[in-house]
Amino acid sequence: MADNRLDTQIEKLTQAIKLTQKLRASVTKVFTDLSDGFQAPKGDEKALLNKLQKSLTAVNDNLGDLEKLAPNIHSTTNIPPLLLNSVGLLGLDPATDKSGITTQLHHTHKWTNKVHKLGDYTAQFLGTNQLKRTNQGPAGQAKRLRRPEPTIHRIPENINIQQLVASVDRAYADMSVSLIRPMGNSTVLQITLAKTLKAVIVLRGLLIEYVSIKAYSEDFLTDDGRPDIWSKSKYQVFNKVTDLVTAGTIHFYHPQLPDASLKSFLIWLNNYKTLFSAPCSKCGKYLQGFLPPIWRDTRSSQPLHDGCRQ
Amino acid sequence: MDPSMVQQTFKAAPLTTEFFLQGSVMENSLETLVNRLKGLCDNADYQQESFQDHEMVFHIKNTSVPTPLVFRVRHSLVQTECWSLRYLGHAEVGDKNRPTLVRSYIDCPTSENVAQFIGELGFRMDHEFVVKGFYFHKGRMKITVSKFYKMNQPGNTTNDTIETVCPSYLVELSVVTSSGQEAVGDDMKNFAEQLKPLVTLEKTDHRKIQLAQT
Amino acid sequence: MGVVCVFACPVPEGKSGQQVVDGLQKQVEMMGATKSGNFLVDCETYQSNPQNVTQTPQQCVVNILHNSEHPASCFSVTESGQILVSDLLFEDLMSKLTMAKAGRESFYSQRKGFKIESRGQRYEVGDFIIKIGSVSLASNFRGILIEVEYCPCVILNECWNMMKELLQSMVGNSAETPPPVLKHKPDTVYTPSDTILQYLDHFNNFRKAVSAPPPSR
Amino acid sequence: MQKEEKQLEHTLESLIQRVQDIKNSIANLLVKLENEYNILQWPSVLDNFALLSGQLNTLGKLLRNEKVPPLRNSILLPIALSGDRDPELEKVTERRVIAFNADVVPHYLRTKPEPEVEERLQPVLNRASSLTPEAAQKQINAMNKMTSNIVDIIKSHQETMEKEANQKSSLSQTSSQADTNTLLSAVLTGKGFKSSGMRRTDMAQQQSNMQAQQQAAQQKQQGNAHGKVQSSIKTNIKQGSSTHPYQRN
Repeated sequence: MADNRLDTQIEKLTQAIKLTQKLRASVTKVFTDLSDGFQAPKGDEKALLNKLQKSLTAVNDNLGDLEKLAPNIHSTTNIPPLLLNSVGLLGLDPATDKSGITTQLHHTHKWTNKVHKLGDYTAQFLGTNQLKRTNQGPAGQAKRLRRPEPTIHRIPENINIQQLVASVDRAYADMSVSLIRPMGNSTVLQITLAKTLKAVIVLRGLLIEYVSIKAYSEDFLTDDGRPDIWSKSKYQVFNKVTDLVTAGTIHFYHPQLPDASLKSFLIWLNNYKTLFSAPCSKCGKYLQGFLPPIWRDTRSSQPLHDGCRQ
Repeated sequence: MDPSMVQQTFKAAPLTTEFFLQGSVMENSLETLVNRLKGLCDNADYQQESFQDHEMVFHIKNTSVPTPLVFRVRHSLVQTECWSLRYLGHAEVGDKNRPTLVRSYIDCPTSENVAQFIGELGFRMDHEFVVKGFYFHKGRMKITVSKFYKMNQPGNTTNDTIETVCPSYLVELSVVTSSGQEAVGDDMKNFAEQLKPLVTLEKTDHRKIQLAQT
Repeated sequence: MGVVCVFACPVPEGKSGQQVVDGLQKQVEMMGATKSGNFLVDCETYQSNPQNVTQTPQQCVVNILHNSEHPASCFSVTESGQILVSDLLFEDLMSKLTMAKAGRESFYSQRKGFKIESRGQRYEVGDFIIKIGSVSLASNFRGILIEVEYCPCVILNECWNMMKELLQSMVGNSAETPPPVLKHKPDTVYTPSDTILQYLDHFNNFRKAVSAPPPSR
Repeated sequence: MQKEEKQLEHTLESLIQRVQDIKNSIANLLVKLENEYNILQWPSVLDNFALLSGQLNTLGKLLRNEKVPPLRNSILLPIALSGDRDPELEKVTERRVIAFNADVVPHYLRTKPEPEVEERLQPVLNRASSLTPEAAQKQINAMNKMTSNIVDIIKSHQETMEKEANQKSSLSQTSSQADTNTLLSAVLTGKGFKSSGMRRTDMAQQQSNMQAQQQAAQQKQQGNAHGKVQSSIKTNIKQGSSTHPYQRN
């Protein structure tokens, strides 16, 4: 419908342009004839006048044609903006300088360029680093592919998770780790660290999926005594620690050595037994914003306030 | 809620009056009684609730009057963290129209050091025993069917050192409420009627028993 | 329920107790604490009538305390420090002991003019609870007690240094060492009874201060 | 003639009376079913049906009575049909029939069942007539046999139930006042709980053993003869209460 209208419109416009050109041509002819003079034999004024009259009537006809067509052509300003997209509005704005659109467009353009550039850098870095959750062995190592790579979701036969947990449990006297399998295959580690905190770790295979940390005085039960690992701790400090430890799980992630990653995470978690008793290694104080040093450095295990990390 | 308000409400209506009826059932009819109670009481669809308690009776004596003041320490042998200190007043028989016995009754849950504590207050243990049985409730009525055991070694509540005092089971029907709520007596009377002739729950005059036994 | 430390706040010469309390409240509010109601810890004392209790020739004293943090509980403490946590009904049992009956004198009686209480505003900030209470003995002002509780922790020694940082900003050097009542159990799990023992210790000190020299004002 | 007319009138009157009775009881039942269906007891419904069947019986008796002239011989003729409201008829029929017109007359003066009823009745009659008397007799016999079997089963159940009930009533001794007193005195004064010395404990144990034996023997007796139970329990209680003489202060 709109297209149809547009087509007829365009047709009329081109016709009008053609007529205008014709008119211009005939007018030009009149003027050139008049200025150049008529190369006609003398005394033949009558013939000259006839010629001029002919040209003028041609001009007159052309003008009449154009005027006949003119009312059929709508003014461009009346064409709905839809037909010209929003760009159409740009041209119609009488005060382009006031709207500041040009500067905004310029900014946008620069910004998009920047994003592209940064995206390139990221792609390069990601291409070289192994931070991928699923391990795709390099194509060249066809020999090793025959033996299935230990993936983090599927526990390989040579790693016994029970033994792993038991060894951690034995190694640290003040950390009791117990393993429960509430729904068959999924694994939940329940950890009590000294008399400081209690933690629940949900594993899929050997991959740490979820960590929740609560106070020693709290438990992972609902009011009516059913297990509930999803609820938050009552205390600010343990909610922050939960967030930080969840971040820690990603730091310790290692696709080739899933057991080592779990073990080193647990060893790191053991540092939290001094949550309340150790001062910040940077500012030397105990409290910052009514919270103890709630971060343990992943390398040095030094206690730090959340605000002293950077 | 304002803490002082909580204290107020806890103090406002102390449930310290017990309306009760007593009777006994012989061992061979216990099963019939338990089945009937299961049918009559509210907790029918659950496993019947049983209990095993160790009760220590403490006396505090006075030079002027020989009758001692008696406090009872009860301790569950199943849930070992449950201790309570109880005071039972003298049972009033009242006139004939009153359907039940009435006594003042204070049952106060406490921490586990209650025995040592009242020892320091001047109480001395008079005797102790073990009681095992079943517990039912219907509305606010409580029915206990309990067997009493004598302890042959002081402080030892294991099964091989205790022996029964009487082959029958004591049946008690009671409601603990604030004083002056005599209406519960009629409910209890009606309930007791339904247990007849298996068990006769009645107002037994405690003074007569005490006189007869001492 | 966490670790609680109670300290007395000195009232300097030339200042009224109310002024000091106002100053402390302002200070706590500056720290960002929000008001969360009132609190009350009260203590009544009973003593035995030795001639009436045949088993104990010497006099026994029982203090009965309530803490608004545990509104349904009643704490009873003997002189040896034996503390009984019980339902509020324990008061009814106590009234059986104080009741004279049928020619018998009562086993225990209440000490007159010995009712002491700490009452005031309760604040919360982070995981801390701060209570500023003014102590009154038989409705006379006797001093100020500040209670700080760190809820997430249950071992005194672990969080003592943190609490010290907070406490010293309010009561100064009197919070150099943990409260003396808690010295014997620095590594065990903290219980509400320990709070009561601290209050009782402070209450006894206030009472002694009254009976010995004239009260400082 | 006069006499016969009188008799007919009398009969009609009593017939109307009986039918009125039946109508009333049906109305009662319907009201009950409609208004009290949620609290209605089955026995009371049965009572209503019994009443109805009794009334139907008396109606039948009345019709069979010798004094009643054969009504079959009388003829009922609609004399006049009219489309107008007839207040008298309206009153008599309790507003059920307003006018005696051509619409209602065929229904009310009908002497045969409705065509649908006839249709359904016909196959049954056909089947009945097609059955040979021997086959019918066979079926009747089988039916009788089954019924008598069921009656036997019900009767034997009734007997066992009655027996049990009798047994229960004979086991009336389920509690004893003496035991109640022993238990209460133990709870109230601690009698029986205070042990005093090894020797006495031994004695008590022996006695309790004896008691247990007696208990067992007594239970055996109970199994055999119910009549003796009462006496044996009594003796047992006497012994039971006399086993602790040393504990009296």
